[in-house]
Amino acid sequence: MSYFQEFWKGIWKENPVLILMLGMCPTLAVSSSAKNALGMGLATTFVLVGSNMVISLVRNAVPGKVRIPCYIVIIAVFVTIVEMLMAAYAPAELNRTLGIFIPLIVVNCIVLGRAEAFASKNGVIRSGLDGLGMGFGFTLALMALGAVREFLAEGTLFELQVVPGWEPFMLMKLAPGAFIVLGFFLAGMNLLKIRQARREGKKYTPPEVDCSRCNICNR
Amino acid sequence: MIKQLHFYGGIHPVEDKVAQSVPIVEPPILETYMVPLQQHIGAPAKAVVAKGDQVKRGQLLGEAQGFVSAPVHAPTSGVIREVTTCLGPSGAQVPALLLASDGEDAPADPMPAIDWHQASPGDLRQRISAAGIVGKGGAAFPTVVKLSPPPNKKIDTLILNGVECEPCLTADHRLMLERAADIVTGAQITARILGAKKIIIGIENNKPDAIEVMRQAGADYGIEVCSLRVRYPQGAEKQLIYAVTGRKVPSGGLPADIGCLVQNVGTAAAIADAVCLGKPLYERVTTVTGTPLVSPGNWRFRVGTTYSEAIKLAGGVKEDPIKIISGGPMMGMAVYSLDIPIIKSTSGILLLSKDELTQFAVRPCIRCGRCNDSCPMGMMPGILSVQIENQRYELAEKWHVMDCIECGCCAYTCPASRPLVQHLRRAKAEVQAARRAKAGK
Amino acid sequence: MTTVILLTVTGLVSGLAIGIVVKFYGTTPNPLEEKLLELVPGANCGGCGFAGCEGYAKAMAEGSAKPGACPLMNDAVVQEICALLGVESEARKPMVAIVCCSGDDDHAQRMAFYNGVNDCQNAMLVAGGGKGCVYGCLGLGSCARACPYGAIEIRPNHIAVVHPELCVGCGKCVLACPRRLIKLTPKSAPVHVFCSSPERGALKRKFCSAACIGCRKCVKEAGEDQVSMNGALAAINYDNPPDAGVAAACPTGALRTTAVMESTRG
Amino acid sequence: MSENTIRLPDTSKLVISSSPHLHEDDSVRRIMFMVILALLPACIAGAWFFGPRALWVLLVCVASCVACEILCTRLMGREVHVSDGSAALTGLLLGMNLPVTTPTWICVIGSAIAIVLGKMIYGGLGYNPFNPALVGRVALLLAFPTVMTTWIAPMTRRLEWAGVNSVTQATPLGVSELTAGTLPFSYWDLFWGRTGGCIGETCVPALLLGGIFLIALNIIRWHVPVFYLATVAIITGVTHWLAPAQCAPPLYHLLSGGLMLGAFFMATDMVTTPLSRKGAVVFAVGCGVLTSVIRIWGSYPEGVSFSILIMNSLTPLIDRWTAGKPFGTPRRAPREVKP
Repeated sequence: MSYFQEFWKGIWKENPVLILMLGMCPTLAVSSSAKNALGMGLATTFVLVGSNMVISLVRNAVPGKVRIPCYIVIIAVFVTIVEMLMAAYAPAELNRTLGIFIPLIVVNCIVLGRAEAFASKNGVIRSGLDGLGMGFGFTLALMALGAVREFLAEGTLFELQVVPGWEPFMLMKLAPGAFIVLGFFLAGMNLLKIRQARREGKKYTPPEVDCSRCNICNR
Repeated sequence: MIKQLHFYGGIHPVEDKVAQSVPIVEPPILETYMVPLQQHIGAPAKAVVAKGDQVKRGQLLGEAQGFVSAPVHAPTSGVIREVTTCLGPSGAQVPALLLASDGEDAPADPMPAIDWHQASPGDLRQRISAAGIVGKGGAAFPTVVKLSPPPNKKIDTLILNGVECEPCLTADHRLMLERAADIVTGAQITARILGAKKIIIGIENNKPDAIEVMRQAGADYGIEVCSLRVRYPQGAEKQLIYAVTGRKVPSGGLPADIGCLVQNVGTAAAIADAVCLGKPLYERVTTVTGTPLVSPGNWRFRVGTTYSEAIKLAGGVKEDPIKIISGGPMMGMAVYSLDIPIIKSTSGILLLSKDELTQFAVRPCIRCGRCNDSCPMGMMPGILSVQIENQRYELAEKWHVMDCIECGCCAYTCPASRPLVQHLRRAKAEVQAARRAKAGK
Repeated sequence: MTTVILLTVTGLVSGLAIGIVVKFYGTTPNPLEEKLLELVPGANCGGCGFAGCEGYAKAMAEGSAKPGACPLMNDAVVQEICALLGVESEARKPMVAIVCCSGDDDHAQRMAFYNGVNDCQNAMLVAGGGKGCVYGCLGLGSCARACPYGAIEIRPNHIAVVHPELCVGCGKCVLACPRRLIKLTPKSAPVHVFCSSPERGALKRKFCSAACIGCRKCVKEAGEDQVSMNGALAAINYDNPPDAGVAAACPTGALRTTAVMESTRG
Repeated sequence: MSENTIRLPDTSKLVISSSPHLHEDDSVRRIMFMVILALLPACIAGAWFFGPRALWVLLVCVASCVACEILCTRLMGREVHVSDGSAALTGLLLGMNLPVTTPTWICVIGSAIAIVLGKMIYGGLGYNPFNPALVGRVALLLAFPTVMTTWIAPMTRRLEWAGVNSVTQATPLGVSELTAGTLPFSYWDLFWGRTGGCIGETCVPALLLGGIFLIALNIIRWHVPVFYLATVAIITGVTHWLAPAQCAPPLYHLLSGGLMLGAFFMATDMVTTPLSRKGAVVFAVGCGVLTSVIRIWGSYPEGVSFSILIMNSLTPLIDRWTAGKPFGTPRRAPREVKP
């Protein structure tokens, strides 16, 4: 796999949010506006690249049994750095809205997941590119979610009024809006996958999740 | 009169008992009879005659195979033309004998009559077994098995089932009117075999004439008649016992567990015939009814009469029926051929015309809860059917699917016309198979 | 400076704690089982008779299952597993399911309209489903729903047809068919008898124009050791199957090479 | 009758199906249309009090619900069963839960949410865990709080034509929160519906008429409205007796807000409420408790929709708890021994 593919897979084929379904907590929480999403995405990207590269460096020195504590310490270091950097340079308002979600990157599934699944098995450059791709994939997905939600809620994009006289659609700003928009995004991804599979002449069956075939509630 | 209790649920369909004032008629001897060797639940009988054999009326044609089985006797005299198979009401091919009648209807030597007041219960049981008597209510369970409860279960009450809660059917009603004395004798014989102290006859109060006749017939022998409210399924075993005695058959148990035994009035009459006259069971009273028929009525058919002959006796049809049902409209089986013979358990032949057709639909349950309210067993057919649609049979077992008596109340009331009974029957079969597999391991 | 000391001390204490736990409670996973788990297909079809691929891998690691039991694995993977386990590999015969009935709506008579749950096993509860031949395919798709690979198609004229290129021979459909019409046969066999009714030929003819009528023409064509008669039903000897040419001898089309029957024949 | 005139049935067109072969003359469609029929008096009352625009709101909601259902079933590749009337009923109920001033496009959004997110994504009729109309209403309430809580006084819309501007007015419950102790509306006004509120919720006699009609037809259980209203009456009664300044008298609570509409038409929705009678009682009492709690101590003046939605989510549990023991199970069953 070429270096470019290593980078690119995180953006589309293995997008952490839309395909791997990782890091749902910040995805749902901070995608209320495109700006928040961008801030969160960049912070995560920084942590991902840094931790992936360092973990890849030390991967042969760390014994398998204590790898998770080691990874966590490394990730925590980068999160602390990014937290301090943001406190120093980021707009105060952005910092306030992101709040607890920056320290929480420590336990973000994407970061630990890439460390475990990729950085611990691959070289430094590949790990770095993987982290960069995953980070950008995360950022883009978050921004797309954030942009849609912000637009539907306020009629704005990055706080610029796009449609004047928009009646505020508060639902999209609230938690249900995050779930609903994410749900439609995932449905769209499934649709794309089905189309693609059909074009290639393969049979694609989406996972069978349909309330009419399930009665878990009556267990 | 006994104070009767009301069971929970149930329905009240249109009664439609058009043939209740038509007396039982003896049909003429036919040219051929197709006598199936399996007319009961359990192992089929084994033929003891071969092709070309000359037989007489009441002669043994097939002997019982094992304990849960019953022998089969010749309905008339004639020649066995063929040993073959025929279509049964369940849609399966069953072994059968084609009997060509010689028109003489010569009787075989009858079994000696027994003085039942003196005879031992063992002798009486043996006679009932030899006469091939099976439950005439519909399930056709060999009567002798029912009359041999385990020794640790004492039966103190015999209940005769004259309820006939199925709409349209009138065979038991006519039988009670015309053969009350024999029914009483049969009941007493049964009570003697079991050592039961008390005999109660349960009859729905839409048959006041039958209640009156039975009360008079039974008065001298201390037999009580219980007039029951008209509510389907009043004639179901567990509901009937509850209504007349207030006892509840435990879930998964048998009436013998609470000291009761329920017997159809027709079976009682057959027992009286077998014991007092030595006559084996080869005929039964069957109602042939339905709106497409010219003249519905009740006939004492010989076993082996095909449905087409029965419909001919009822004057044929005015219009083509859309459904032919063996049994009553609530629990009977739909059949698709007129070559099916009447057997010992055929309580009725019912023809439905197009506008009476129930069209089942595979539409979702809207959870209205009507099945819940109408289920006489207190189950939740709606939830069960959804579970069964998803093949969650182990879950259905937990939700008591095995308690279902297949009375059909749930499907009758379902506004979404879901085939609930079919779902439940499927689940019962699956659960039974799973249990057998478990027991086999 | 405080930061460095604090982190060092924390690291030392945590490391010690982990070390103690490893020392006293550590378990070693079975590496063989993990390797096998990577090799098994992961479809969890149950064709091997174990609870999913994981159960199969575990059983193989314990030595209680043979590497050839999985219908999905290709020979290369089986060889690999055999090498891993250090056992001789056995020659496998790939199997494929066939539906032994030709009685679609064009050929077989339906006696009544069935109204109820769309499932063969449910239809069997209602007067046997209403098909004239009580041994014939009901075409309501119990087998198709049971197939984990989507290899069974219910044709528009109500008959189940197995697509051999998709079928892996797991045998789930065999159990699902209430009329026991589906058989597992060697993939190499070119012709099959697409009829299962043991009735006399004349009786079969009454309901189905594509039934095996027991005319013995195929037996004459191929010889007793390749096709034999089982009552009124021809039976292929799958240990020594006849070649495709014998199908031309069948007057009704019950003996043929392809699962799908051309409707022109009726 | 001679032999050759006897006609035997033609067996080629026979139908076979499982027993029973009789069926009650009832269908889902009939049930749905009966409920719609029962709602009509309240709709007419709404149109009378709030002007003809009320009819427009109702019409838009019904039409867009039906359109959404058709679209969804098409997309899902299923048979379209819109003629069973369930989508129309959802639309009607949603419309009755909106203020008469709701803009048309908000009605459409609400209907889309109700049908798509409230019903079809769960698998369609029969599988939705929440009452779709209430899902739509609550979503709109959260999304457009100002629009959804702007009420006009009844009868003023009709005066608009005569050149008088419509007057905004708080709902009885909103008022009682603000100036507790003195009742701003007479009971008589509340009963007839001469107060601000949603289109279909103010006129109590019309709702009662429809509810009793449904109970008489055995389409809804009487247990639900009776226990629901009784619970609210008891809790508000006790609270009013203890702290009259905090809580309006029980009758005021019963007659105001969406309680009547909720008790007769929302809490009795078949799909989302428990199956058994016992379960229905538990459900109704739960709704009553939640409604009273939200009304008295919650930050929202009205709690009917929220309480019914919360109880909807408990329906499977209630079903399980109240599942009847089959006939013949001893009252106190011995502890089940697990094999």
